[in-house]
This record gives sequence, structure tokens and C-alpha cells, in this order.
Amino acid sequence: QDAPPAAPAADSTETVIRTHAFSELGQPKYPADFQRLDYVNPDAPRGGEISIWAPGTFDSFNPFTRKGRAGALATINIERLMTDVADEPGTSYGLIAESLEYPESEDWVIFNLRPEAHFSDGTPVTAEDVKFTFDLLMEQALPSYREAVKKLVYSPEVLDTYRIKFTFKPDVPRDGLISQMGSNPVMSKAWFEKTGARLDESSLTPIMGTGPYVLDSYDINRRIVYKRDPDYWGKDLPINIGRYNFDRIRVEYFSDSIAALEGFKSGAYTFREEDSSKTWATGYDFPAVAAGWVRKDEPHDGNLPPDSGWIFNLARPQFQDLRVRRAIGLMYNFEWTNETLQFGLFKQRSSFWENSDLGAPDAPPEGRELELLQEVADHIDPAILTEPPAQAHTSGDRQLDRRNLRKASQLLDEAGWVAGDDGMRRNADGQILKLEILDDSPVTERIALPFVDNLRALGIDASFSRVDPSQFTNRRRARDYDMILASYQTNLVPGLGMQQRFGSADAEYSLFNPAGFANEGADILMRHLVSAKSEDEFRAATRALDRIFRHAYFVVPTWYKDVHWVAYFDMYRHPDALPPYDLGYLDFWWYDADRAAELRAAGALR
Amino acid sequence: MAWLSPLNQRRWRNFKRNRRALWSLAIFGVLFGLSLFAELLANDKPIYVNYRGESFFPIYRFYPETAFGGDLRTEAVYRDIEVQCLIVTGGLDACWDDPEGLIADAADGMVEGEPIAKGQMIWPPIRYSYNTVNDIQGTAPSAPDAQHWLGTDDTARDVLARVIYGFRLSILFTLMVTGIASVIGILAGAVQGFFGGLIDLIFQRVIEIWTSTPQLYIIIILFAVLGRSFWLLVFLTALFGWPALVGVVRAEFLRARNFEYVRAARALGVSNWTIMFRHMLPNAMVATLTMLPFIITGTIGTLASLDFLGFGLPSSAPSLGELTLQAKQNLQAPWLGFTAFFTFAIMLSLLVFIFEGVRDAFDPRKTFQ
Amino acid sequence: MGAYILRRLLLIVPTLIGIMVINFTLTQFVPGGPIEQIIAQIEGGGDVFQGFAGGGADAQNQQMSTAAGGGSDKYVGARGLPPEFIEELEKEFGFDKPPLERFLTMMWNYARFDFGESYFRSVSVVDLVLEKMPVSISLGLWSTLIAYMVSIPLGIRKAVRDGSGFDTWTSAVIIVGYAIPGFLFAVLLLVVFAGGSYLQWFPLRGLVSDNWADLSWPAKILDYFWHIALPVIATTISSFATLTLLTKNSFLDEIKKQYVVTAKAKGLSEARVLYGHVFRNAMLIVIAGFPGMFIGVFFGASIIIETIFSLDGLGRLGFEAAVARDYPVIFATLYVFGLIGLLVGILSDLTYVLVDPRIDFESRET
Amino acid sequence: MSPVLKVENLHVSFQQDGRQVPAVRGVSFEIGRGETVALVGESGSGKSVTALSTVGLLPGAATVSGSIVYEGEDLAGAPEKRLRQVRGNDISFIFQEPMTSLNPLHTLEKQIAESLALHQGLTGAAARTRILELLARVGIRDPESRLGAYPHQLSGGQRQRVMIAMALANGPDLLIADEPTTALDVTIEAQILELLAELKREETMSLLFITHDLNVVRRIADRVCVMKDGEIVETGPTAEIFRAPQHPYTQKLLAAAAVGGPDPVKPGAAEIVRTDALKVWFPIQRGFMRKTVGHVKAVDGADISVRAGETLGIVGESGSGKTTLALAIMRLISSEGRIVFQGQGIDGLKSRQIRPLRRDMQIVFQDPFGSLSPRMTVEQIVAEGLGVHGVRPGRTAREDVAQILAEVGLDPAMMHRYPHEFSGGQRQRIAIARAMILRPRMVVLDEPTSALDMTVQVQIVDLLRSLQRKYDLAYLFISHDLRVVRAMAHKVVVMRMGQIVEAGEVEAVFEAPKTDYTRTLMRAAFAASGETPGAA
Ligand SMILES: Nc1ncnc2c1ncn2[C@@H]1O[C@H](COP(=O)(O)OP(=O)(O)OP(=O)(O)O)[C@@H](O)[C@H]1O
Ligand SMILES: Nc1ncnc2c1ncn2[C@@H]1O[C@H](COP(=O)(O)OP(=O)(O)OP(=O)(O)O)[C@@H](O)[C@H]1O
Ligand SMILES: [Mg+2]
Ligand SMILES: [Mg+2]
Repeated sequence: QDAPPAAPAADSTETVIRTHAFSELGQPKYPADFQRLDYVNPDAPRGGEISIWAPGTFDSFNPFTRKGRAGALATINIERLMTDVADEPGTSYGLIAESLEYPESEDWVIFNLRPEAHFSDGTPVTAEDVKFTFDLLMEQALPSYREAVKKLVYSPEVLDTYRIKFTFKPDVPRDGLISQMGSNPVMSKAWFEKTGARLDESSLTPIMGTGPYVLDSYDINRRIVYKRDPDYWGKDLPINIGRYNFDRIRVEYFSDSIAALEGFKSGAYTFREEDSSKTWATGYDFPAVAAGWVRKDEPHDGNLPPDSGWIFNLARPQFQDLRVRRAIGLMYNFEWTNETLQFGLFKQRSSFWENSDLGAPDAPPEGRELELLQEVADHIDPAILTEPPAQAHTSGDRQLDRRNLRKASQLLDEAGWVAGDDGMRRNADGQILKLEILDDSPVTERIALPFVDNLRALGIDASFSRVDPSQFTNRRRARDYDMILASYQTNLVPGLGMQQRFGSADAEYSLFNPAGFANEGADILMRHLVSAKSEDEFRAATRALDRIFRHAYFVVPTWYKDVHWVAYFDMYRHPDALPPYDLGYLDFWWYDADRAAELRAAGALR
Repeated sequence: MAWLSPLNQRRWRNFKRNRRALWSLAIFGVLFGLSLFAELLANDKPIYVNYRGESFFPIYRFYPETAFGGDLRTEAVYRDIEVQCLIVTGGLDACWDDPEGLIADAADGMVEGEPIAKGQMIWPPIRYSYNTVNDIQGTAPSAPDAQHWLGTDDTARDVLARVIYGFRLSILFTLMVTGIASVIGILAGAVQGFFGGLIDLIFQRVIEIWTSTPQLYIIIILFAVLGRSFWLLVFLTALFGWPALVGVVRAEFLRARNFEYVRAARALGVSNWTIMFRHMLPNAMVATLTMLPFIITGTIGTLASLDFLGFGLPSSAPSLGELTLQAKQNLQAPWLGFTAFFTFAIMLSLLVFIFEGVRDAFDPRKTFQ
Repeated sequence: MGAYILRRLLLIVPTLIGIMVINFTLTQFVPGGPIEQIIAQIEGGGDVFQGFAGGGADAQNQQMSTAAGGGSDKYVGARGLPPEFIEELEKEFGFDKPPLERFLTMMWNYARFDFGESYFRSVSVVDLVLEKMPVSISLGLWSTLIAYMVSIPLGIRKAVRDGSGFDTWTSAVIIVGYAIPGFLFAVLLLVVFAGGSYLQWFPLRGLVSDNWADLSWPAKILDYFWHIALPVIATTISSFATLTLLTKNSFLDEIKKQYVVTAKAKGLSEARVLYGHVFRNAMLIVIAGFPGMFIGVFFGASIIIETIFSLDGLGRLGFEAAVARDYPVIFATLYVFGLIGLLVGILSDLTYVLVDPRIDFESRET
Repeated sequence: MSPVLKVENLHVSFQQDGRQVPAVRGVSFEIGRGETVALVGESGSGKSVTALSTVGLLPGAATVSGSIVYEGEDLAGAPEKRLRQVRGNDISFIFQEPMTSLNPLHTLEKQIAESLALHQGLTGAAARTRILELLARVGIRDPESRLGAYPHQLSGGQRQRVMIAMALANGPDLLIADEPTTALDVTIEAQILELLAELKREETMSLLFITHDLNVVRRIADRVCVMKDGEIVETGPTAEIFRAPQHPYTQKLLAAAAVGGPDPVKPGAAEIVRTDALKVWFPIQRGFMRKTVGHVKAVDGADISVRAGETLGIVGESGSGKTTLALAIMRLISSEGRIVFQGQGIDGLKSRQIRPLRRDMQIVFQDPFGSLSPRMTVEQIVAEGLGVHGVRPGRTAREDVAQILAEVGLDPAMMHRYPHEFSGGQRQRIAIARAMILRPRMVVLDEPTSALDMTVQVQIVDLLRSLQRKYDLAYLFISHDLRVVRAMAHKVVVMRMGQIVEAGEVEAVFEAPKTDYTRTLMRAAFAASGETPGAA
């Protein structure tokens, strides 16, 4: 790896900040001497077992390579220099690193390791290990990661046994870099040297780390069991109080989802998070639920949902007209789809920061938000400055909503796509208005078909095509589609990733910008957003961007949910108030041994 | 049946004497015949519309909504109550506000005391087409009820309509495929078995190579190049289907060519092809006749599994395979599975019985008590 | 005969080459290769089994969107994977070389039975296949065995009692068995007999129990059958129909021939007449199918049944390889199974001769 | 003494295309212990059906009524299990058509061994010894080397002898022999009859003997039953019947004999067919790999020549290669040596090139049943040649078929039947009709009259002769019945072990045989009836 240039004479005037935590926006919530995290139960009893399921099978414990299928939770033993908490976005607290030091310019960062930290085999963690891990990753990890990180930082320097310094490359924005370095995993140099393991080959020996759980046993195609490491070095750290309560974590493998559900019903595993509305609505009325053995729960989920929707390929000439996009969007009937196909379990998404206060409120912009928008007024539709943000349209309970149909007809007529004598819409050149929804998943099909149906009623030559995954990848990368059901991702904290999702620089080919959305105003605002140093500034930027995105209507928004769908055998307990950003059932939930014994006696468990 | 040769008359009589086969043939004929008119049986457009004295045939022709006094130039959505109201009332504007009321009011040819140009619609017995997405109570798939006799599938489409169309599609598909494939297969098997020698040796190798070609890839490639279509799928399935019969027919011919009557036919100067198809084939037909019903249903199965893997008919096509897949994914909706199962079972039974009759008809020693 | 066998054996070589050439050429045209698959995988997707194993997930599980690697939103390059990586992959897979060269190298290796490694796992193809064999053999062996053991006697009985009530109802039963879509039946069996709602008589997955190693021999065998009962039933159910009816109809054709009368005149029991005399005459096709069936036993694979019962067999391997474009696995299995298939083809032709000594393969054009 | 078998008022009818067709109408007869009853009668009169019905071996299409009492036990309604015990052990059967009655996939040894094992529990070496003994007794030469042969590798007569050996294997109480010697040459026939007589004596075996050969009847039968149209029209002790037949049919039957000879060949008649050193060697193959270990020299250097309007009789012991020679001339099996047909060498021709010639060369197979396609009706079978060669003499094919069927003595109404619905003799005539309808230039007749009763035989011989006269036909006439040969042939060749041992004008060969072999043959043939060769 490239070494940092000979350290320039340290600018002694620069103040060096030394802290126990690093926050992207303002102050960390927990002070340096905090006793425990707010959302844990410090008195949670330890013991018991929790079991979950995983699909398919596994043949490796190395999650760092593309080869093989890594077992579930394969990284459970690997800890990072710093860690996140579930009630505060954008802040990391020291874990293996006791503290970190960085100058105001954020040109470098030094982590001070905890001397007590040791690997699962008892050998201490040293700066040498951190450097070794970093270099190893740069040499053997997944190339996407390698490429990204290589651009940002030089290979770290070991300052002494417990101090390590990362120097950032010049000319890269410093935003987010320190957090990124804090997320470096730490693996044992000695272990790698001893075993000769490689990161880019699959292996059934798990990589040794420092974490709270170690592999207990596994049975390919069937299960993996992790057990709590009684000698875990960090068990008494304030940040770990009340956490890692289960003695064992068991992962059961099923290759078929119906079999998996049956497995849960019969107690083959005990905790299940559901991802299908149909199953959630219809699959949980089995005897164990009726008997009160299994609890079905919908705790709140405070995360941002993915900004999913029907995404236009803006490169297609016919979709460059906003009116066409709006007309097409009107034909998607969320209410009907949700009620009829999805058991009414979802909510309609409008904002790109749905489920948070970062999205634009339903009113014309004001304050800082308006200021920001005015800055880019040249590049955006003036209506954005004066009107409330575009809301997802509503439809009646009939699948084909007449009101929307008429509205859409009008829009298309205005856009020059008029219906001919055969009812199909053509433009002045006589081209038919065509739209093909491309997908590789059968799940999408049933959602797409009613939409397609409505589009056809509108006089659009719409169709849905399902292709095999490889072909889908190909066509996605070549941007050879009219519309796909996909999602964008936004964040609760500033980050560089915004550029590749919404930025114009990469719009033509970025995989993360399937619509090819580009707007100079948005580019400018995104720079604001990335460098925001306070929550207010950040919020103003997201809200302004939200207005622009929503106005551009390159995504016909679909659905989201703001709860977790979980079902578990009634022996798991959690603190009354759950943190917003993580359900944490493997983390800070605990085991009620008495209830478990009852259940076992009743024959609930296999 | 006078046009049949005496032998064929005798065969036909033999076939008729197998009551089970005869009934199966009749039922199958009726079902298939009906399904040919699926558009008239199940459709979301009326068969006939009388609007202001003019006749319209929406199933066969395109009419914009404007033809009925509506305001859209796209095709009239006949299942919409407003459009129905327009037709019935002769295009009253009030239809946009209270269609139900107006339709009820217009039953006597008068609306609010005013005479109107009363229209009329004749609907098929099932008012849904295979791809009509319906407004249903509750969640799709919905259970059978008065509107949807076999319930709806997971996209809220009427299962009965889909079965009717799917039956037609599957049968047409499979008859074509089986027809082509078995003709080629029997021909190839017969030629190989009869001539033997170099022909056999070379042809067998060709088939070996052909059968180990991954079909999935060819399908993917051709779909990617030519697009998905019914005919392409017919072509491809036939292309992959024909070797199924080659082996058995070849074996039977290898054996039969040693029989004395083949030698006799040869001595008579009968040409090889006639020997093969007049003398040998009827005697080497057991396997073919037995396997045909299964090849036919098997072809539907192939179609189903292609649907399964996502390489089947263009989406929304009414395929029985898709129905089965849905049944598996919606165990909470057993009517899907039952419908799929019964459709398959009935179809297969009919075919097996029919072919049993055919076999009997060709069996000279078959007697009926 | 010896000359014929020799000719057939020699012809294996060009046939095998033909098979490989065709397939190799085909893969040149298939849209989407292994690299796309890797890309899809790395970018989080490309699960080839979602089509039928998935339960229709329409709710993505929301990641803690703040936590994508320690608190910040990483920038990973808009194209996803750097071109160098793709180049590297191409090199690794040998795609940088011209197809002809690749083909020749492959054939040279295969000729020496060197099959290389899967693109997607650090396992040699041979190990991969061996790993899947127990499942495939279990399913193949037992279901074929059951199918034959039931179908042949049943078909013979049906032929003897052609047109009777017995004939009718057994026909109905086997047709129903055939008409039930196998995977639907499998799911039903699973839910009813192994699931959590009804009866829990059978295990949900796997070939043997966890503690199999500690069991006594009889217990081991019992345990094994207990595990494969449901999948075997599900695979077998549809296989009776064709074989039974084939047997029946073949017998019907033979059973009234003169030599059967002769056999009866000897005073042979009905069973002796049927199995000793008619069987061999009637069942040329079925008997000649035995060698083929034999490979069916080893490579019997049903991807759907395997998936439903969480068994890891050749069916899944094959499908996964095809969809993921794991060419080493595809070509190697094609090569090996092709080779075995060709050998079995010869064997089955020789069985014809064994069954009916009048049969030969020579040309009749003198 | 109670009879072994007593059949009373037996009725058999066949269901045929929905109608009941009677075949046997109220037949009654009995067979005493140690007695030989001969059943003679018109072809198609129901002899075989009667015989088969005794142990319930008729096909499912048959309806049987009446009583069949065997050793005091009524077999008519007896359960299948009981019938099985009786069959093979107590009552043995020799079927009329040996060519199709053997299991084609079992070796000779296996076929015989099965009976032995079943009823006597004889297996292994003991069984083999007994099999060899049986085969030797029925006159199979070098039986050891034949044990592994399959039926299709045997000549017609050899197959028939295997049938006989099989039937005699268990020393039955009652032997029902349905024309057991039709395919046998006279010497072997004599040997077989002697064997039967011996068994009768030794084991007091009773015998129901169905035959057309009245000489045989006279030699071995104690009593005779004469059948016609499904009924027994006359019955009585042999001597009496022969002396004073009552029923007109019997009289006709006894009087019938193929007399006279063929018309002389027109001088300068063109040669139709000629062979030069024709050779057919069948490889003897052993083991799974079918290694050739030797050859059966079925035809070994045969030279023959036939002119238009001429009949060449081919005689010789069973297995001597007559059929093989015929097939080779017809180019139906591969052979070595030259074959000239109508001046054209056909031995090197491709089958496609020969096909047009086939209109002029036809054959009647020794195994008529096997040579008729089982799933075609007689009409189709007979008419096929017309279609193939585009022969349309101004009328519809159906009329042609009807006419030729009538000419061979079959009711044209039967033409919609399948081959299996006929009697042996009827099938033989169908085969003749098929060949003759084409009016070919040359016909090979392989035992064309073996299954025909005397009256029909005379009719056929007359037919053949008149056709020859009309169309200048050349015949290759293969037969064991030297009287018929004499009535038909101009020239004759005598074959033995694949070679032509003697050839010449009929008179010359019959009157003054040159070889010992021919001499024995002649003696055996004409001695029984007390005639001397040429006495006619
Ligand atoms: N399966 C059958 N179906 C219909 N009719 C039959 C069947 N078998 C025989 N017949 C008829 O029954 C009659 C008697 O036949 P049978 O075989 O007993 O004659 P046969 O006296 O043995 O004559 P041959 O001397 O020619 O052998 C014949 O007219 C024949 O056509
Ligand atoms: N396919 C064959 N394979 C081996 N040997 C054969 C084959 N066909 C005939 N033979 C043998 O050839 C010899 C001549 O048979 P062929 O049938 O010509 O005798 P044949 O003179 O017609 O006797 P028959 O009067 O008994 O009909 C016999 O010994 C027979 O066993
Ligand atoms: Mg007879
Ligand atoms: Mg012969």
C-alpha cells in the first residue's frame, strides 16, 4: 500500500481534538463518562438461546470474498475500532479504540487502542494488527471497497503499540472520512500468518476477531451456532452494558420460505422477522400463536425506508417530458394495490426522507430551506419555491381511477401524445408511446400488472417483461429499460454517496441512479448537504433537495412501512422503549428462562 | 363415417365400444370447442352493444369512449359503471355523477320522466377476461363467491376466466407442440430403427448432442433476440420435445423389422416408407400411444416450469403453469391449487382414456364383452 | 457385434466434442455471463432461487441507513465495480483469451479429467458434485425403485384385467397422482406432515438427524428413511402413471399372441406366463430403459423438491450453475454426465440385443 | 372302459366386430384310453378350435358351451388353476402353426426345460440329458449344437419338432396334436409317427390327431371324426370310414387327390430365374459379444434354373435349406453367388432397384401367419400389392380381392377380418391369394398346401396350374408332399444339408432316384399308401 508522504512539519498551531466519540453533526449524545446506553436494560439476565433462520445454504465463513456463500452472522466475531448506537445516527463511539485524535482540518486521525482489548484466543490487539487488517483489506477485499477507500487514505502508520494514524489524501473532501476509518475492522495478524488464510478465498474456518460471540458449531445446509465468549474482553465496557445477553445464537437454514415458516411454527427456531406482507397477514394464525406461545409484534422502525418506486429511465426521449411522467405515475393506484394485493399493510411514500423529519413539510418552503432553494433558483422550476412539495397522488378504491385517468389523458394530450383511431397514443412523428417495465423477480409481476393494465387503458403500449437475473443485470448496467421497480437510498446523516445517486456527474451511468436524474441545482444543494455541520443545516438541505426530487418525479413512489414485523416465542424480552434505529434482538434483548421452561414444558419448542 | 375404409370403420366401431373413451372424446371435444370461443364466454367487454340504435361489437372492434358519448379517445372501459351508464342512457352527461342511479332509472326507457335513447349491452356469461384486474372485496387471492366462481388469483384476476383461456392456450400449445414433436420424433425413430447402419449411427449421435444442449440457454438466447412470443415457445418446445419418442420408436422398429410380415411386405415390393408406416408403425405404436397423453400434459408441464423459472409465456398470459405456481405461493388460497389440480386431472384423464380407446381401436384382438 | 461396439466407443469422442462445441458456442451468445452474475451478487441481488423459494417478499428490511459502515454514507464509485476489477475477473476466468483457445484448453483439461474450480466457490467441481451426490442418489434411487416396483406389477395386473373395475380405479388413482403438480404436493406434504400447524410426523429438512453419527445401525437406517420419506413420496407420485400404462399397453399387445397360448398349454402358472414369457417380449422398451434409469438413480434431481425440503442436491447445483453461468460447473457436469450418458446409451442398445437376440443394428440395405 | 376325454355338444362362437360368428356347432366325440382319434375335415371347419377348447386355450373373443369331461372331471367350467395342472402334464398340445407358437426370445433348451422343470422338477444336467434325448428322438440332427438356438434360427420343420418334443416331454395322458407333421419331410414324419406309436404303447397315451394327411390317418388312427362347417358329419373306426364313407363330404375327401401333371413347358420358353453357386451361410454366434464361431451352411452352392411356364419342385429333408434358398432367390436375405432374374443379374442390386421387379417375383411364405401384418385386414393385405405396383386391371381393388379370395376357396365376405381370425389353412390361402393377385412371372411357393385338406389342396393345385397355363408362370415349388410335387413340377431338385444332391425331370428323379437319400425319401413317401412312385 502506498505510504503517506513524509509527514509535513506538523502545523503546531492547529488544535488537535481528542475525543471518545465522533459525530458527524454536532455533539455526541453520550458524554465521555457515560455509564451505559439509554436503551438497554443493565440488569438484563444473561443466558438462553435465540434462534433465527437464513435462506439457502452456506459454505464459507469468509464474508469478505465474492466466492462461496458466507454463513449468516459470519462477522459476529469481528469488531471495529468504533461502533454505532441505535438511538443516534451519525455518531460512533470508541470500541477497540478508546479514543481518537484529529486536527480541525481532519487531515488525519489517530486511534488510541484499549490495551485490554484482546482477540478471542487471548492475544492482545495492537496497532500492528490494525495496520495489518487495513493493508489486507486493501489487497484482498472486495474491489469496490478497495477502490473507494484507496482513493481516500494512505496506509496507516503505527505510532506505538496502541496508537495508529490514518492520513487522508489531499484533495479529497474530509466529510465522513473519520467515521469511515472508525469502521475499520480489526483482525489478528498472527492468526493470518499462522493459518495462511486469505480474505479472497472462501473458507470454513471463521476469521478470528475480538467480538462477543464465537463460532460454536455448524452443520452445512442446516445450521450455525455461535456461543457467547465468556472471556470477551469488552463485556464490562459502558457501551456493552446490558448487551449480548444470549448465551447462544443459532441460525437455522431453510432453502424454501414455506418450509422456513413451518420450521418457525413448529419451534425449530424461535425468532422471525417477516418480509412479506402476505405471510405477515395470513401466515401467523397457527396453534402456537393461539396458545400464546408465540408473540406477534409490530415495534416501530425509525429508519428511513428505501425510496422505492417505479423508476423512469430519463434517457428515453419520451420520458423527458414531466407531463408524461406524471401522467404515467397517475396510473399507479397505491390504495388499491395496498388494499387488494398487500393486505393494507403499507403506507404511501411521498418524500425521499419519509418516516423522518428530514423530508419537506407539506407547505411552501420557508426559512433556511427557502434560502437554499433561492440559491439554485436558476436551475429549478420556480414553482418549487412557492408551492408545497409534490405529494403522491391519491386514487379511489377502483383499480382504474377515472379521475386520474382523465387527468392523465389531459396531461398526455398536452404533451403531444394524442390517442389515435386505435386508441393508442402517438406523438407528432407517429411513434407509439411505449413503456416496458423490466424486472427479474416474480414478486414484482403481480404488482406491476394492474399498473400496466391501467397504462394500457390510458392508451400507452405498456408491458411487463421478466428476464433472468443475469440478463437483468446486463440491461440494468446498459440502462436498457424504460422503467424498473427499484429504489434510491437517502441517509439520516450527510454522506458522499448522495453524489452517485442524485448527482449529475455520474448520472449517465451510475448504477445507483437508475433514472439518470441530473439537476445542477440539486448538485449544488448536495454539496451543502455533505458539508453540513449542524443538524439544522443538514435538515434544511435535505428538505430543499426533497422538494427538487419530488418535483422532478423520476420515481413514481410506491410503498413503505414504519414497523418491524416480528414474531417470536414468548421467552424473549426487550426494554420497554426500543431505540428508533435498531430492533436489536440479537443485541440487547434477553431471555426469560422461567417462561422458556414453561413453553418447553408445554411442548411449544422442538 | 361412410368415407372411412372398412378397416377404419371397424376401428371406429371398436373405439365407440369403449364407452369410456367415447365419452372422454365427447367431453374433451365439448370443452375444447367451448374454450375456442373463450372470448364469448369470458370477457370484460360486452359481446354486443346497442347505443342510440347503432350496433357495436366491442369484442371484435375497437371503439373509443367518445363513440358512446364519453370524453376519452382511448378504448372505452366497458366494465366501468360510467361507461355502462352512458351506453344505457344514450350518453347522458349525468352519468358522471350518479351512474348507478341513472342506470336503475333508465330501465324503463325514461330518465326523470324524459324519454331517452335507451341502449343495451349483451355480456358474456363471465364478465371478466383472463387479464382483467378486478376490484374485489378484501385481498387477492380472494375466495370463490358469486362474482368469481373459482375465486381470484393473486393479481385479482378471475380464476375461471383464466382457466378457460388457459385451457385453450395450453391445449393449442400442447397439441401443436405434441403434433410437431411426435411426428418428427416418430419419423426419426422409425428411420433409425428401420434402416439401421450408418443412418442410425449418425442420427443417434446427432440426437445425443442435441439432447445435451442446455435448453434454458437456447430459450434465453432466442427470447433475448426475438422477444417472447407464443409461437417462439411452440417452436422451441417442439424443438426440444421430439427426442422424447425417438428412443422407444427406434427400439420398437429395431425389433419389428425382423418380423416375418415385414419380410413379406418387402417381398411384395412395398416401399420402405410404406412398410414403416403401414406395416410396422401400427405394431410399434404401443409406446407412442401410451406416452402421447403424457407428452401432451407433460408439455403443459414444461410450459408451467418455464413459467416457473420466468421463461414462459409473456407475463399475464393465462397459463395453467402460472396458476400452479401461484397455488404454491398462496397456500392460504387452496382454491388455486384445487383449480389447477382439477384442470390437470380432468384434462389428463380425458386424454388417457381417449388414447386408451385409440389403442383398443387399433388392437385387432381386442374384444368387448 | 464387437465391431459395432468398437465403432460406438470410438464415436463417443466426436460426439462428446460435438456436445462441448455446441454448448461452448451457445454460452458465447447467452446474454449475461458469470461476470454479470458476480456483479449482481456483489451489488446485492441475483438470488437465482427467489423465483420459487421466495415467499413473495415485498417489504425490504430497512437497514439502519445511518450505519452503512460506521456512520457515514460511503461513496463507492458510481459504476459500482471498478473496471480493473472486471478486467481482473475476466483474466481469472480466462475471458481475455480468444474463445477457440479457451475451448481447446478446456477440452485438453477435460480429456485428462481435470475439471477445475467453480467460478463462485473455491471448491473443485468434482468435490462439488460429490458433495451433492448423497441427496441425489437418495431421491433417485428410492423413487425409481418404488416407481418400478409398483408400476410394473400394477401394469401387468391391469393388462390382465383390462376393462375391469380394478383397471378403472387404478387408472384414476395413477392419473390423479400424475396430475398433482409435484411441487404443490411436496409443499402440502411438508405443511401437513412436517409443519407446525398440523402433524409433526416427519422432519422438515435434511437427509439425516443431527445425532446420526451416534445412532446404532438400525436406528441410522430408520432415521434415514424417516427423513427421505416425504421428498421421495413427492418425487415418486407422478412417476407411476407413464410406466404403469406403458407396461399395461405393452402387455395387452403381447398377451394374446400364440406363444403365450403355448406357454399356457405347458401348464405354467399365470405369473410364470406373464413374467417368464410375456415380460421379455413386451417390455423391450422398459427393460432397455433400465441402464438409463440407472443413471437416473444417480443423477436424479428435482430442483423444486430439493429446495422445498432443504436438500442440497444436483438439481439445485445444476440450476444454480445454469442461471449463474458458472461455466466450469456447467461444462464439467455436461462432460461427465454426457460421457456417462453416451456409455449408458451403448449399454442400453446392447440390452436390446440381450433382450431380443433378433435385434441388430446393421443396415438392411443390401 | 371310460373314455379319457369326452366332449359333448360343444359350441364355440367368436365375437367379431360386434357379431357372434359360430365356429363349432354341437360337436361331440370321445377318446378312449390308449386310443387314437383322428379329426379330419375341411380347412376352417373348426378342428383347431375344438381342440383348443378342451383345455380352455381359446382367445377371449370365444364363447364356449357344452361339456368337456376329462377323466370324469368337467373341464368346461373348471377354474383356471385346475386347468393349469391338467395342461402340459395330463393333456399336452402340439399347435398347428409351429412357426409362431414358440416364444421367440427363449432358446430351444429353455422352452423344453421349462416343461420339465414345471411338471417333473427336472433341472440342471438331468434336464439337459432328457432334452437331448427328446430332440434326438424327434430327429433333430446334432441336438447339442442346437440347444442355444432361438426359434427364428430354425427351419419350419425343426420348429415343429421342437414343439413335439416339448409336448412329449412329460409323457402326457392325452396328446392333442394339431397337424404335427405338416412341415416335416416324409422320413422324419415316419419317425415321428413311430415315436408316437411307441409312446402310446408304452405309456398308454391317448391321442387326438388333427391332420389333412389321410395316409397318416390310415396309419395311426383307431377312429376318425370328419368335420365340416363346425360339425362332425361322420365318425367311425378308421377302416370303416375309409372303406365305406357315408357323408358326401367324406367321400369327396377320400376321392380327392391331386392328379395329373403340369402342362409341358413351351419350347423356347425364356429362362426366368437362374442361380449360380448360391451360398447362404448363417454365422453361429456365441456369447454376449456375438462372436462368430462357425457357420450353418444353409445353402451351399446351389444352381437352379427355371423357365417361363415351368415348375421347379424343391424337395429335401427338413432343415436342408429349401426356405433359405427361396428367400435368397427373392433377395430377402443376403447371399453370395449370382442370381439372374429375367436375364438381369439381381444379386448386386440395391433394394430400391429390386422393388419394381418384385411385381414379377412373388413368394408364399412357409409361415403364413407370421407373414400377415397383424393389424391389417385381409383385404388390405391382399390388395396391397396392387396399390404398390399400380396394377389396376380395370376394376376396383376390392373386386379383385374378392375374386382371388373366391378362387382360393375363401368367402370374400371374410375380407374385413384380421389375420388372427382365420384358421391355419385359411391363412395359407390368403398368403397364396396375396402372391397371385399380382399375376407375377415367377412365384416361390414354400409349402403352400401343408395346411390344406385334400379337397382344397386339389382346388389350389388346379388353380396354380391354370394360372401357369394362362400366364406362363414359373414356380419354385417347395413341398414335403411328393405327390403334390409330382402333380405340379416339371423338374425337381433334391436338397440335403444345403446342397443340391440331385436334380432333373420329375419323372426321372421320382422313377429312378440316383442317390440313396432320394431313394429313401421316395420310399417313405409312397410306401405308406402302398403306391409306387409313378403309379398314378
Ligand atoms: N379368433 C377368431 N375369431 C374369429 N373367427 C375365428 C377365430 N379363430 C378361428 N375362427 C374361425 O373359426 C373357424 C374354425 O377355425 P379352426 O381354426 O378351428 O379351423 P380348422 O378346422 O383348424 O382349419 P385348418 O385346417 O385350416 O386349420 C374358421 O372359419 C375360422 O375363420
Ligand atoms: N437365421 C438363421 N440363423 C441361423 N441358422 C438358420 C437361420 N435360418 C435358418 N437357419 C438354419 O438353416 C438351415 C436351413 O433352414 P431352412 O429354413 O432353409 O430349412 P428348410 O429346408 O426350409 O426346412 P423345413 O422343411 O423344415 O422348413 C436349418 O438348419 C436352420 O436351422
Ligand atoms: Mg387348424
Ligand atoms: Mg422351410
